[in-house]
Amino acid sequence: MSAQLQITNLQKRFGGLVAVNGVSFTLSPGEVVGLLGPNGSGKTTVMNMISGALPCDGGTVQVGGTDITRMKPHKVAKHGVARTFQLVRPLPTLNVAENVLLALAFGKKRHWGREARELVDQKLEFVGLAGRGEEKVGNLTYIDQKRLEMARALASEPDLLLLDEWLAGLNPSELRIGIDLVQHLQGQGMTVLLVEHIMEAVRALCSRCIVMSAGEKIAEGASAEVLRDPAVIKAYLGDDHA
Amino acid sequence: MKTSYAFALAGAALVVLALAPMFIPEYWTGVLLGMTGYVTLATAWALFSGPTRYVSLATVAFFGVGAYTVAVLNEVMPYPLVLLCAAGIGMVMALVVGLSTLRLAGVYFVIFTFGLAELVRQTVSWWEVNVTYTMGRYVFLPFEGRHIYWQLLALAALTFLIAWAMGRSRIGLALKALGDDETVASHAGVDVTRIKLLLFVISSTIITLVGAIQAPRWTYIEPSIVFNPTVSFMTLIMALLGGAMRLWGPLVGAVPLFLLFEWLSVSFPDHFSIILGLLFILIVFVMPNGVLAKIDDLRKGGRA
Amino acid sequence: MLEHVVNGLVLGGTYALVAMGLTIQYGIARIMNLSFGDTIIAACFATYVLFTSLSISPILALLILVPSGYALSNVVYRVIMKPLVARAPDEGALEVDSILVTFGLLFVIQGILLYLFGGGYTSYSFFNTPINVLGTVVAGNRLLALVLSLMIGAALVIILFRTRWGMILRAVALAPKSAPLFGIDTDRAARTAFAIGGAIAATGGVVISMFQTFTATAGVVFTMKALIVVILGGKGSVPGAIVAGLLLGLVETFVAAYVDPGLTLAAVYTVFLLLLLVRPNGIFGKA
Amino acid sequence: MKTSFSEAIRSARRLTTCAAAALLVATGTIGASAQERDKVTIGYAISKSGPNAGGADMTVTPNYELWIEEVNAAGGLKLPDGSQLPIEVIAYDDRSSAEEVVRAVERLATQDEVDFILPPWGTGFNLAVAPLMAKFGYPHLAGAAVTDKAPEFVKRWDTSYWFMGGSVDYVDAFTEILVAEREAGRINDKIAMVSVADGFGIDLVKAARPSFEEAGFDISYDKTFPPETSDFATILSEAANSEADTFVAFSYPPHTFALTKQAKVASFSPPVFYLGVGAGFPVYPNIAGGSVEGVMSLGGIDPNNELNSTYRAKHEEVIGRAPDYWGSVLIYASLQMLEQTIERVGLDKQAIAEELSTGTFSTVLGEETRLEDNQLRAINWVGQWQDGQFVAVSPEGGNGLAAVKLPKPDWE
Repeated sequence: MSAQLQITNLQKRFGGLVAVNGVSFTLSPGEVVGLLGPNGSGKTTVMNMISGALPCDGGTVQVGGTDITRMKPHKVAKHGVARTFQLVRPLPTLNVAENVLLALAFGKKRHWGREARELVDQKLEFVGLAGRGEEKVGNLTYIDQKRLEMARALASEPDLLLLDEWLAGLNPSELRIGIDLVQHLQGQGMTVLLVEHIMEAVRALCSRCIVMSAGEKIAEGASAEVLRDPAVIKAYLGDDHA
Repeated sequence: MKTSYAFALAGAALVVLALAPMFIPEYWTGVLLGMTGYVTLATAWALFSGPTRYVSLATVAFFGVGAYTVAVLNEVMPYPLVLLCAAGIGMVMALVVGLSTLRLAGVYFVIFTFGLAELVRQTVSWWEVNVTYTMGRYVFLPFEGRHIYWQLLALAALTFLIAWAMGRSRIGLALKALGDDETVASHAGVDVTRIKLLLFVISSTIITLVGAIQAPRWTYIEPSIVFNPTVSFMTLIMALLGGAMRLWGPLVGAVPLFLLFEWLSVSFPDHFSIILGLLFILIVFVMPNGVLAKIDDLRKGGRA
Repeated sequence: MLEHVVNGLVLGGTYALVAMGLTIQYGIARIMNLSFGDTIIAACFATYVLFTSLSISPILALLILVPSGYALSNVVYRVIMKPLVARAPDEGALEVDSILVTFGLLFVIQGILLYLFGGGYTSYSFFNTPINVLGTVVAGNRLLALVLSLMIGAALVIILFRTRWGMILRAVALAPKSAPLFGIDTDRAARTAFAIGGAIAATGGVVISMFQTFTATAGVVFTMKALIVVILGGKGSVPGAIVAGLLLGLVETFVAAYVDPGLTLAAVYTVFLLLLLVRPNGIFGKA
Repeated sequence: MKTSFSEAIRSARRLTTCAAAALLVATGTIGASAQERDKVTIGYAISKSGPNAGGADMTVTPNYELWIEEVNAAGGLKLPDGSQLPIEVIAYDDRSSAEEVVRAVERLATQDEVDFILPPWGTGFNLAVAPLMAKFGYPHLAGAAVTDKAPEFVKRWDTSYWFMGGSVDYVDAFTEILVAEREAGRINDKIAMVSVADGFGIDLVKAARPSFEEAGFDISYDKTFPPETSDFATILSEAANSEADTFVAFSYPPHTFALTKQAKVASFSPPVFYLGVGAGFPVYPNIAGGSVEGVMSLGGIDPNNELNSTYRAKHEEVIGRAPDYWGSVLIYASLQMLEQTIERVGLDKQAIAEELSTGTFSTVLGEETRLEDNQLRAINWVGQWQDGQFVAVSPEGGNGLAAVKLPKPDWE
C-alpha cells in the first residue's frame, strides 16, 4: 500500500536562517507518528509546509500519492489534510456548531443544509461537546476549546490529521481525555502526525517517532528506542547529559 | 414561519415605499431618493467591508464611474443597455482592483482605495480634456425624481436580498470566519482570496449601479460633481454608525443620519458643519460599535 | 533639468513639512488625524488675521502660533483622544475610532472657520521675493518651507534618536502595550507627540499661507497629500516623510515639465499605488 | 438569525413611521400656505461650504443679500397696483453637492412653496436645477454660468435666462485685441496657454484654440492642469521658454493668485498677460503686491458709468467689501430685472417670464438693458487693470469701453 504522507528533502530558509534542511519521512495509512524536537528545531515549520501555510523552498510533499507541495492551504484542506493550531484559534463570531459547520462546508466534500447539521452533531458528540452547538466559543473552557479545535479539524473529513501540540496545557485528567480521543481516532484508522512535548502522550500514542534538531532530522524509529537515543537526549538537554 | 413573516413584512414595506411618491410632495420623493441611494451604498459597502474589515474609501470611484458611463453612453444606446454596460465596467474595474489590492491590509487599504478614487477622477479628467475635448457632459433622460427613486428602490431591495441570501449561505459563513481569522478559515478549506474578490466585485457592481441610476438627476456631469469624496465618507459613516456586521446595520445608520443631515441643512444652514461635527464626535463616544450593538447592549443591560 | 530639480525640491519641501506632523501623530500617538489639514488651514487664517489686522509679520506669527498649536493639540488630545485610547481594545479599534472622531473634528474646525471667515478665497502676499538657487529663481516663501522642513526634520531626528525623550517616544510607537512595564508614561508620551504634530501643522499653516490661496474648506486637500507622504515614507518615520515629500515634489515637477501638467496628480497617485503594492510598509517602513 | 428578523421588523416599522411622518409634515404645510399675502418669499440654495463656496461667496451670495436688503429697506417689492410687499428669504446650503442642490430646489418649490427661486453658483449646478425650475414654472435667471449652449438651453427650457454669455464670446473679443496688437507690431504670433481641467477651463480653451488659430496665431504651449494644482513654477518656466508674447491662463482664483505670485518671482512679464477668474477680484492688487497694471482677464467695468459706481459703493457699504469686476454686476443686474418685472406685471410667473424675455430694463449695466433670445449680450468681455481699476477694454475703446493699453509694463 502507498504512503499516506511522504515528504522528501524539505527545505525552508527565513532570510539567512535555515529553518528546515533536507527533512524526509513517510507515514503509512493508519499510523500515528510523533514529530519531536526541542523548541526552534523546525517541527512547526514542517507542519506549516505540509498544510500549505508556508511555501517550501525545496523538496516535495505528497499526500496519498498526489503532490501537494505548491498548493494553497484551502486546496490542501480539500485534499484531505486537516490541522489544529499550537494555540487554540476558535472563531469568536461563530458559535460552536458554526465553527464545525465551516469545515464541513468547505472540507473534502461540500456538506450543507440538514445533512451538514447532522454531521455537526456527530462531530460534536465525538469530541464530547454534544448538545453545546449554540454556545458562544468565548464561554468554553480550555479543554472544550481544544475539543472544538479537534472537531473542526475532523469536520474537514481528513485522511491525514496534523496535531500541533494539541495536548499542551492540559491538566493530568484532561490529558487523559485528550489521549483517549486520539486513541479513539487511531482505532478508526486515521493517520496522525503529532507534534508533542509531553512524553507520556507520545509513549501512549505513537508507535514511531521522528526527531528534529536545528532544522534537521536526527533520529527516526520506534518510540521507545528513539527516546533512549543519546543523540536525541543530547539535542533535548544539551551536551552535559549525553 | 419567521422567515415568511419577515418577507411578507419587507414586501409590504417595499410596496408602501414604492407607492409613496404618488401621495407625497416632490421634495419628499427627493428625500426618499437620496435616502434610498445611501441605504443601498451603505449596505453594499458593508457587504464587503463589514465581514472582511477592509475599510474601503473607493466607493465614489465606482459610483462616479457608473455616473460617467451613463453620461457617455446615454445618447448612443437604450437606457437598460447603458445600465448593463455600467455594471459590466464596474465589475471589470472591481476585478482588476481587487486582484491587485486585496493583499494590503489595515490603513494601507484605506489609503489605497482613497488614492484609487482620486486616480480614477484625475484620469477621467485628463482623458476628457485631452482626448475628447469636453469636460461637462449632459444627460437628458426623461426621468423625474420618482423614476430614479423606483429604480434605486429596486436596487436596494436586490441588495438586501443578496445580503440576506449571502448571510445564510456557505459563503456568508466563510466570510464571517475569515473576518475572525483568515488563517483558520483557509485551513478549513475556504479559498479566502476568491471569496474576498467575489464580495468586492458584487459590492462594487452595486455601487456602480447606484451612480449610474442617480446620474440623470443632475443633468450635467463632470468629474468634480460625480467623484465627490463626500460620498465615500458618508457611506462609511452610515454603515459604521448602524453596524457594518449586520444585515440591517447600514439601513439603521443611513436612514437617521440622512434625515439628520437634511434637517440640519434646512434648520441650520449656516452652522451645519459645526453641529454635524459635534454630533459625530458624540456618536463615536456614545455608540462605538454602532446603533444596533448599542440596542443589544441596552437590552441585555435591561434584562440583567 | 537642474531647474526642475530645484523647483521639485522646493515644492516637495512643503509636502515634507506638512507630512512630518501627521506622521508623528499617527506613528507615535497612534491617532489617524483626519482633521490635520484643517488645523493647517486654521493656522493660515490666524496668520492672515495677524498680518492684515494687527500688522504682525508671519515670521513673528510663528512665535505665537506654533506654541498655540502645541497647546491646543495638547488639549484636544486630553479631551477627545485620551478616552478613545483608554477604551480601545486593540490597535485596529483605535484606528477606526480615531478616523471617525477626527472626521467629526474636521467638520467642527471647518464650521468655525466658515462661520468666522465665510467660504471665500483668502490670499495675501508676503516674502514673495525672488531668490536665486543654483541658477533657478524660486519664491522666498516657498524656499522658507523647504528650509523649515529640513530644520524641523533634523531637530526631530536628533530628539528621537539621540535623547532619552526620543527613546521613550520611539518605545511608545513600537510597543504601546509593553512600554508602561518599563515605567514609561505612555499617555504623556502620546500626548506630547500629538501636540508636536499640532505645532508642526501650525508651522506649515503659517508658511503655506504666505504663498497659497486658501479657503475654509481646503483642509482635506492637505490631509490627503500629507497622508500619501506619510504612507509612502512609512508610518511614524520622520526621515521617511522628508524623503517621500521631496520625492513627490520631484515627481510632480518632472511630470509637469516633461509629460503633461494635467497628469501630475495622476502620476502622484500612480507612484503611490505602485509603491504601496511593492513595499506595503513604505520606503522606510519595516516589513 | 433570530435577532436579525426581529430587527428587520423593527426597522421596517421605523421606516413606515418615517414615511408617515413625512406625509404628515407635507400635508401640514400645504394646508397652511393658502393665506392672505403679506410678503414675497424668495428662496435659494447656494454653496456655503465645500469647494464651490469660494466662488459663490465672491460673486453670488453677497449680491443676493445686498439686493434683498435694499429692496426691504425701501419698503419691499413694488407691485403693479403700487402696493409693496417685503421679501422673506429662505436660504439653504447645497454643500457643493449636485444631489443637495437638486433636492434643495425641490424643497423650495414643493415644500416651502416660495414665490421665486434664485439660482445656485456654477455652470454645473445651474444645469442641474434647470429642469426642475422649468418643471415647477419658475423663471431661471442663470447668473453664474458660462456656457456656449445657452441658445439650446433656451429652446429646452423656455423660462431660463442666461446672463454670463458663452466662452466663444469672451475668447473672440480677446482675439480681436490680440490681432490689433500684432498688426501694430507689439506682439509676436505665439501664444502660451494653460487652463484648469474642469468645465470652465475646458470650455474656454475649446473656444480659444480655433479662435486663436483662425486669427493666425501659433499656440506654442498648450497645457491643462488639475484644479488642485498650487505650484506653477514649472508651468510658467515652460511657458516662458515657448517665447510667446501672449500668456493666457483660463484659471480659477487660487490658480490666478498663484500664477501672479510666481510670475512676479520669476520676473515673467510678457506683453500680454491674461488670467482667468480672480484677476477681477478687488483683492487682486494686494495679492500682486500692488503692481497689477496691464493684467487682463474676463469682465471689466465702465468707470464712467455712474449706476455702476453707485452699486459698487453700496456693495462695499452693505457687505463690507467691494464686488468683483465681472460676475457680481451681472448677477446684480439680473436681480434688478426681476424686481422691475414684478413691478410691471405682478407675481404671476408666466407673465414674469414673458416680460423678462421682451422687456427693457434699467440696471447697473445701463439704462436700456434687454435680453436677446433670453440671453444677456451686453456684457463686457475683456477687462484690464488700468490705474487701479479693472476696466472693460476693446482695441480702440469707445462705447463705454476703454482702449487697451499694451504691452503690459514689467512687474514692480
